[in-house]
Amino acid sequence: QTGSIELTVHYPMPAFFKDVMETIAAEFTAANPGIRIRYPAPSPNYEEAVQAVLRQGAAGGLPDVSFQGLNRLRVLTERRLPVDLTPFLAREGSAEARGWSQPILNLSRFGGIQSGMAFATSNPIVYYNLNLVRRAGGDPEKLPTTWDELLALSGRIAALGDGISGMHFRWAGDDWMFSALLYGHGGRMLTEDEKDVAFNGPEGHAAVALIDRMVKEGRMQPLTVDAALQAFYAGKLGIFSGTTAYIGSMLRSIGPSVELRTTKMPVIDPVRGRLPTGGNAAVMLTRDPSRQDAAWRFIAFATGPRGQEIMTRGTGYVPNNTIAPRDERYLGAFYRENPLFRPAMEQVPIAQPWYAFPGSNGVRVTETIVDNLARIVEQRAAPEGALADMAREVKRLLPR
Amino acid sequence: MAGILLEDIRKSFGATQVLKGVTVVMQPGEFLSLVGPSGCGKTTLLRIIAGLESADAGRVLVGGREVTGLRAADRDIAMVFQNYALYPHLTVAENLAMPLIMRRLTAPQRLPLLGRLMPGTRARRAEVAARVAEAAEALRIGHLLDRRPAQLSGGQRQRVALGRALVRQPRAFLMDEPLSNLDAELRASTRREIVELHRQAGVTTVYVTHDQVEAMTMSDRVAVMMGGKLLQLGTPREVYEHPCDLRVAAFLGSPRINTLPVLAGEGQVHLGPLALPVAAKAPPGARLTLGLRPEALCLGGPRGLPARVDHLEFLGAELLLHARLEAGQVSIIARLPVAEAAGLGIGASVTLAADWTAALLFDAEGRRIGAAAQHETLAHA
Amino acid sequence: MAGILLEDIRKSFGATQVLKGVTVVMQPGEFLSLVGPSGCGKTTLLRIIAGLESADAGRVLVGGREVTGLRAADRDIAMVFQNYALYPHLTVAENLAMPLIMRRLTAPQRLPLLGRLMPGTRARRAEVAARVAEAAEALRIGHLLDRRPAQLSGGQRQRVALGRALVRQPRAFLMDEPLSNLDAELRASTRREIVELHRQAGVTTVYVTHDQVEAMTMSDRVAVMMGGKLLQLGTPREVYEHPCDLRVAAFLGSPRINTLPVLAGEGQVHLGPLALPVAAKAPPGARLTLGLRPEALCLGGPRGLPARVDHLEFLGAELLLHARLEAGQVSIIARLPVAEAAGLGIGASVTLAADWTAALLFDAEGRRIGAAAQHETLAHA
Amino acid sequence: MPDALPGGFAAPLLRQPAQAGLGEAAAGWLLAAPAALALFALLLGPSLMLLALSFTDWELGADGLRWIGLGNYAELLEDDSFLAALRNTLLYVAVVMPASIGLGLGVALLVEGGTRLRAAFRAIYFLPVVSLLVAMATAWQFLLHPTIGPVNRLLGLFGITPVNWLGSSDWVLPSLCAIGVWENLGYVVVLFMAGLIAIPAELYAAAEVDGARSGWARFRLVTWPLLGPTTLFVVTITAIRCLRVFDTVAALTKGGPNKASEVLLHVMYKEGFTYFRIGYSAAITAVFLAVVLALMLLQTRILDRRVHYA
Amino acid sequence: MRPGPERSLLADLPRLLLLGFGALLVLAPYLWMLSASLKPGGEIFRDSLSLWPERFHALENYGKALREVPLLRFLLNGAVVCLAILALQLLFAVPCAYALAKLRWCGREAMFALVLAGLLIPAHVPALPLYAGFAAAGLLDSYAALVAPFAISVFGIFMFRQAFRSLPDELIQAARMDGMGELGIVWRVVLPNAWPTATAFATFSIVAHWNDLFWPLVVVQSPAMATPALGVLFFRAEEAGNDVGALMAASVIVTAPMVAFFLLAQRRFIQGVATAGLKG
Ligand SMILES: Nc1ncnc2c1ncn2[C@@H]1O[C@H](COP(=O)(O)OP(=O)(O)OP(=O)(O)O)[C@@H](O)[C@H]1O
Ligand SMILES: Nc1ncnc2c1ncn2[C@@H]1O[C@H](COP(=O)(O)OP(=O)(O)OP(=O)(O)O)[C@@H](O)[C@H]1O
Ligand SMILES: [Mg+2]
Ligand SMILES: [Mg+2]
Repeated sequence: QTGSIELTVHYPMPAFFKDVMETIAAEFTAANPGIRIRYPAPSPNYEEAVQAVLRQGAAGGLPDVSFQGLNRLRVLTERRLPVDLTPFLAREGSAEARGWSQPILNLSRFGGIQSGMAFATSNPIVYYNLNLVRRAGGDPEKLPTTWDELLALSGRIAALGDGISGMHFRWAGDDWMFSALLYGHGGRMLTEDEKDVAFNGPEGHAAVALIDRMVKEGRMQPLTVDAALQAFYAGKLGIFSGTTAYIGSMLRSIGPSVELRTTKMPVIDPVRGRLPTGGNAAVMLTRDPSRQDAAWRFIAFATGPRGQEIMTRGTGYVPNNTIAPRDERYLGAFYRENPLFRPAMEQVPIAQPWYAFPGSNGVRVTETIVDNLARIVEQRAAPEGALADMAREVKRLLPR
Repeated sequence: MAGILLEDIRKSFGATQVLKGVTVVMQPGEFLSLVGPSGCGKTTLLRIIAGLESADAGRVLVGGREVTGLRAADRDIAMVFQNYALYPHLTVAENLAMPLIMRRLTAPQRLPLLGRLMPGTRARRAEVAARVAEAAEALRIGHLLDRRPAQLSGGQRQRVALGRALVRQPRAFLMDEPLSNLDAELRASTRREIVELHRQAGVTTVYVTHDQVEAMTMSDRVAVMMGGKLLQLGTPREVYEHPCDLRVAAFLGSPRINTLPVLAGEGQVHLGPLALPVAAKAPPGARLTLGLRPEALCLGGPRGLPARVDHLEFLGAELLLHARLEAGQVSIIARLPVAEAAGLGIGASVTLAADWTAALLFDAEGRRIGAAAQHETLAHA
Repeated sequence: MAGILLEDIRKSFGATQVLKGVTVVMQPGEFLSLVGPSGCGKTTLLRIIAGLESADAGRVLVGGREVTGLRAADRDIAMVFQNYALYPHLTVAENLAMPLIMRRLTAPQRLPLLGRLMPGTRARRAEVAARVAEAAEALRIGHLLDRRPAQLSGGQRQRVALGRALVRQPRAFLMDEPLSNLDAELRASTRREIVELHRQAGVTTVYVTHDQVEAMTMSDRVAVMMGGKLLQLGTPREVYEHPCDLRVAAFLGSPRINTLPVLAGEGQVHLGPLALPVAAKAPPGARLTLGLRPEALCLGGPRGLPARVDHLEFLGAELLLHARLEAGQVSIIARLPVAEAAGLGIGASVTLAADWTAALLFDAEGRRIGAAAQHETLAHA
Repeated sequence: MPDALPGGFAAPLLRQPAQAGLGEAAAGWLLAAPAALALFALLLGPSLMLLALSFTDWELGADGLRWIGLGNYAELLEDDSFLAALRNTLLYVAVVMPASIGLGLGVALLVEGGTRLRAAFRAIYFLPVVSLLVAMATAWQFLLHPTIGPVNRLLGLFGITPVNWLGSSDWVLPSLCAIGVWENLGYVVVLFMAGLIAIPAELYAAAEVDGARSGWARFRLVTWPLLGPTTLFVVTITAIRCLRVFDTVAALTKGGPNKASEVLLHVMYKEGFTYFRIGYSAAITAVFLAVVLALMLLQTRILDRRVHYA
Repeated sequence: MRPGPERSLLADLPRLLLLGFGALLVLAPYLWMLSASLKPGGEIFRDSLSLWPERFHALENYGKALREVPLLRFLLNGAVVCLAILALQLLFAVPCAYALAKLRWCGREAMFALVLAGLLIPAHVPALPLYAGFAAAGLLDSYAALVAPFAISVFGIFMFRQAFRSLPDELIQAARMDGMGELGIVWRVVLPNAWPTATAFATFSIVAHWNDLFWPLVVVQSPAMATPALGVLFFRAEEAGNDVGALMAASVIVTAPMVAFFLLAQRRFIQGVATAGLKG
């Protein structure tokens, strides 16, 4: 009875996803005649994307499906916009068999509902410029696996002079990379009941201490992210630590003096250590049952093995389907041939959702954390002091 | 053809009282010249008639209808501005056409492109263009039609300003020194043009000028204003020959009227030791002023007033002889044919004969009082 | 006191050739009037002398020194602008003081507040203020010193513009129709003021005017320009009585000179059937123009030219009689004393006697040719 | 387009014989009415609605809202972001406004002061006005880059140690100010050029004849006073543009590091559109508007008196 | 300043040098933008100051900019939207500015205060209620939604008011004598004599809306309605790094029409000296 339906699907960041989305739509329509996909104007970034949906939620005109940043899902869920996908998953039989493992599903579970289906995800990795590593006496084949090694290497690279910096850890912008350190130590942001901060425990102290050491031992400068990336492209930065999603633009933008290599984030706590996941998920917004069915089919296709293959090949994000990377029909060969993409893939098992703070002050909490990290990076405050301030201020922002 | 009635018009700018109650009745078709010293309120009065300035008190009637509260655009009066006020962004032709376009074309017809398609527009526009060409020819600015005001000389601008008023047939013309920047020849011809136009169309006209000749030759009546008041209103001849006030007498006539301080006597007046044959209607001994126009003097025989020549001014057609009367050491000017003064030099002694019938007497306040020459003329009549 | 030499000055605006080679030699201290029809390039010439406009070709010398490339500020010449060019944001007093402040105070002394503290500023400023008050008094604008130009009447603005030039003692004065907006009385007194000033200070002056009387009475010499060329340069009397060109003769004199088309004969010229007693230095039968000024005509006896009165214009002191000669149906104007014309009406038949010694003859190109009256005058000499 | 409404359009209403003063008043009202209506419908009305929200705790997408009186305003007083933004904004205005007006006037005078290359310079100095934010942000990031940026390298030639222009909390505000001057310069130059051209050339002639020999003297005597209306306008506009600084902050620094470059509108934007706390954001707007409106009225009152209109 | 003979090159040199130096500073970001649009990604961020690409990559960059998004369509949208906005703004602002500048009416002061208040309100403030209004009217994603909110320009009213105040009263009075109604005076006399201001305003208005991102982001839903600036934004991705070469190429394409427009408009600046028809 899907006579002829036109689904409206909204997505962000067209620079990356336009081709992908169009290929997916073409293949999907070929497989499901009668369902056509219409893409309204894409939002340039996640922020605009969630604003658009919230506005449309208030004023009308919501799309049927929207791809939303993982850290925005909670806000949407609290506004009760996403349709719970649990019943649709149940219809598919075993989710595991379709490649949607529980950790993957968990990335987009909020408030007890399946708010969306993770589509393109990323996790933090480390990028090296092997030329600088070599000049600083490092061994490209034995890149650091611990922060101690990494900081020492960074310090040596920075000592090369000539405007060369050692490392950049993408601490600014949001709390994602901070949470990488926190999770890496096995910590968590808030207590279980979300009533109090939990990042000021020993794990948190270790995390901020590490950042402090990056500055002191790794001689990290307080650069903006763009500045750090530009320096890396120019061959003036030895180590850059940030999301795997940069791979595409790295490959495009690095000059001949950069020999790129990626590694996993150094393991901190081998047992409890986790990493945060960035990226986006497909969210169903339509309340119309007949359209919901078609919408689910589209989401299932996009997050299924073929959809994920298209996505990964087109962007460099990590697939969110366990079948795709393993199966030779999909991405098996891709990962063999593209080692740069591998570290992110290998980290998927320890990836967990990027924590979204409850209540209306969520983004402000993030900002508070970044501001206090800035104090550490600029060496205007001792890590312990900054962490204490951070905890106090964040606590005030939590819903009471 | 509409008469204009001004009733007790008053106007102040801040603390300066510019018009202190001016009342004028103009007949339909009349040509009235408004003269007066600079700053006496002429322009202000015109602007009030035009509706550009609102009077503080008083009424303005045009053609019997009260227009005091009416907007300028609705009074259907044309005005030539003293400072031209041309549209800087329009060519001369467009400047001239504007008043016609605004009045002869309907609003839709005036639309830039669409208007051309409206029925009748073409004919009307042609009419306007013809009228403009005609006016431009008459004012000799036909060759300037495509220029903009910034590219014109002062006199050329003034003619455009004049043309803008003349192209149409309003209920009244107001002209504020429309010829002041023209050379003598052009001025004479333009004067004729205006007079001719007035004769044909008979439009009531108020004409501000400081040119004596214009006021005298063009107007049916002359109004003399001073210090915000109307001093005299009459035919050119009346105001020139029978001024009611010393100020009027002094203002009209160039060179200025000679004034002699005299004392009233019995059937004559006394200028120092001299007795002059003019009877004053005033108690003997009263201090009076005797006015005598320069053209009423000529070089005379033994019975003239003895004087010494100060200097001579050549005017082309005639001479001005500046002299100092021996009686009372008063300066006096005589206007003489050039030939008559041949051989006179500075410092020469002459006698000046006067036409005492033309003498005017004024009292201490400057008011005119009766005078009758005793027909005992000293020289030629 | 510096002579001015203009050498073959040429200037075009786009395609319009405005000055076509003007050469003038002025003596130090001379007062030169520049007259000519509107748009003939008078203002442009002044601006070139002042250094406000650069000539396309030619040289300007002031006081023997070449100033062609010099900036206006360095030429030390004062100018009265035809359109006033007052500083709209300054009061009358400040407008008047500006040229003095610019020249007498040093740059630091001119500073708004600090300047007051500089040594000598106070004295200099007092000097300036005194000079301004003096000039304002002479021009009768003393009571307007605190107003701004926008609050002045046309004539008042013109006097301020004049005052701005007169306050200082430059090497030369350039005045562009400085009295055109003044009434007769004020004009006469200002004229006297300027002449007096010139006599005392003897500053070389170029004076543009279209007022015949001004040109005649004030100037040492008169320059007549037409169509971008200098037609004649001479004393007032020379250019009036001995014009070298018909256009000069026609331009000077108001009313305009009468022109009669005549044919050269033997010792006389022929106007239609009439033989006039003027000998022309021209081959018999040549077509000539005879010019006769209106004042050279009077009502005459039986040997006068028979004519019919068209109309009469009253000028106050005299009358203009417009008539049509029976010979050749030519219009002619005579200037008569008012009394002489008493009793004449429109359409009346008169005879006009002429002073043939004053007659001027021009060839077909308008050039003056010799004439000698046969002393067989028809009426009074 | 302008001619689409010819003079006769409102004639039936305007032509009515009325008291002269009243006629002018009616015309004034009629001419201003469409603009006034549009102003209310499109700007003031919606803004007032939003301001009304400043007394609520409304969040975008939330189901309901609560009236909380002055709660939001009370919160402002202890909000570090807001206070830092207020301070930074005022600093920014105090630096950028005079600098861009002074420089802009200088540039306009120089450009109009001669004919050589005038058209080229007009175009060049106008360019910042057409700057596309995204592109310029990237360009500035690079130009001001602490290690590979041309600015630091040029300074390095003079032995100046590299400065972390956008990354250090000491330098970020000065850097933004410099970019602000760059942005506003084009506006100021274009406005002053339009003003300069409207000054009658005759007045310069008169000044020249009066002996204003130096360019400075002519500037003091003619240019500056006659530029009065333009200057008043430029001051007002530039002040407002500076007060409303937002784009560069959002694109380059996001207010960081540690609020060192936080400005009012950025806080307002973040609160409203990133945090969706519309009520709180509206309160910031209200304070912003109140302060600035008072300031502006004061300024125009004072300056308007001094300025001479022809 | 202006009168007098043209200066010699030598006398003009200080002026040219000063302006040239300033021009370099002003141009720097543009030079970089232009240069980046010609370079392959690997050359853009380099440790060298060379502006000229070693490998010429313009075709790829510009090709990508034109291929990835329908940039030409966006340019057309931009033109339509900007011109419509300008026309409406003039229609509303010019008569109002005239009334504020030259007519005496009670309420004038109040109106002016409102205008000043309007000047201070950033576009973000009324955006939400307006959005709700357009959504309710079903007008989202249309030219109307892109244009209507900017129909009134307080900036324009303010700017024109200042300009009109400097026009001589006589000019307006002459027009009244010629029989013009007040609206006629506005369009036929006052506006043409404020040409420099009008061009300046047109320039600002067009440039501002050409480059505006905020409102199009809010109301545009289908790519067919996107404006040029929005198109450029599609090449920027904060999360994943930018394709700088293509981004700059798109920026150049979008900026170029504005520069061309200004070059045309600036000739207007030179015309129209308001007082040329008057004396005194
Ligand atoms: N800027 C200009 N562009 C083009 N033509 C001009 C310009 N200025 C003056 N002209 C023309 O040059 C001629 C001479 O002008 P000028 O102002 O010198 O005349 P003038 O003798 O002073 O006339 P008037 O007695 O009317 O003031 C006129 O025909 C005028 O139209
Ligand atoms: N806007 C104004 N504010 C103050 N005073 C003014 C204003 N306009 C005119 N005046 C004064 O009013 C008086 C009359 O001015 P008006 O222009 O009517 O004189 P006028 O008779 O036309 O003189 P002129 O022959 O010199 O043109 C003058 O003294 C003038 O200074
Ligand atoms: Mg007047
Ligand atoms: Mg002239």
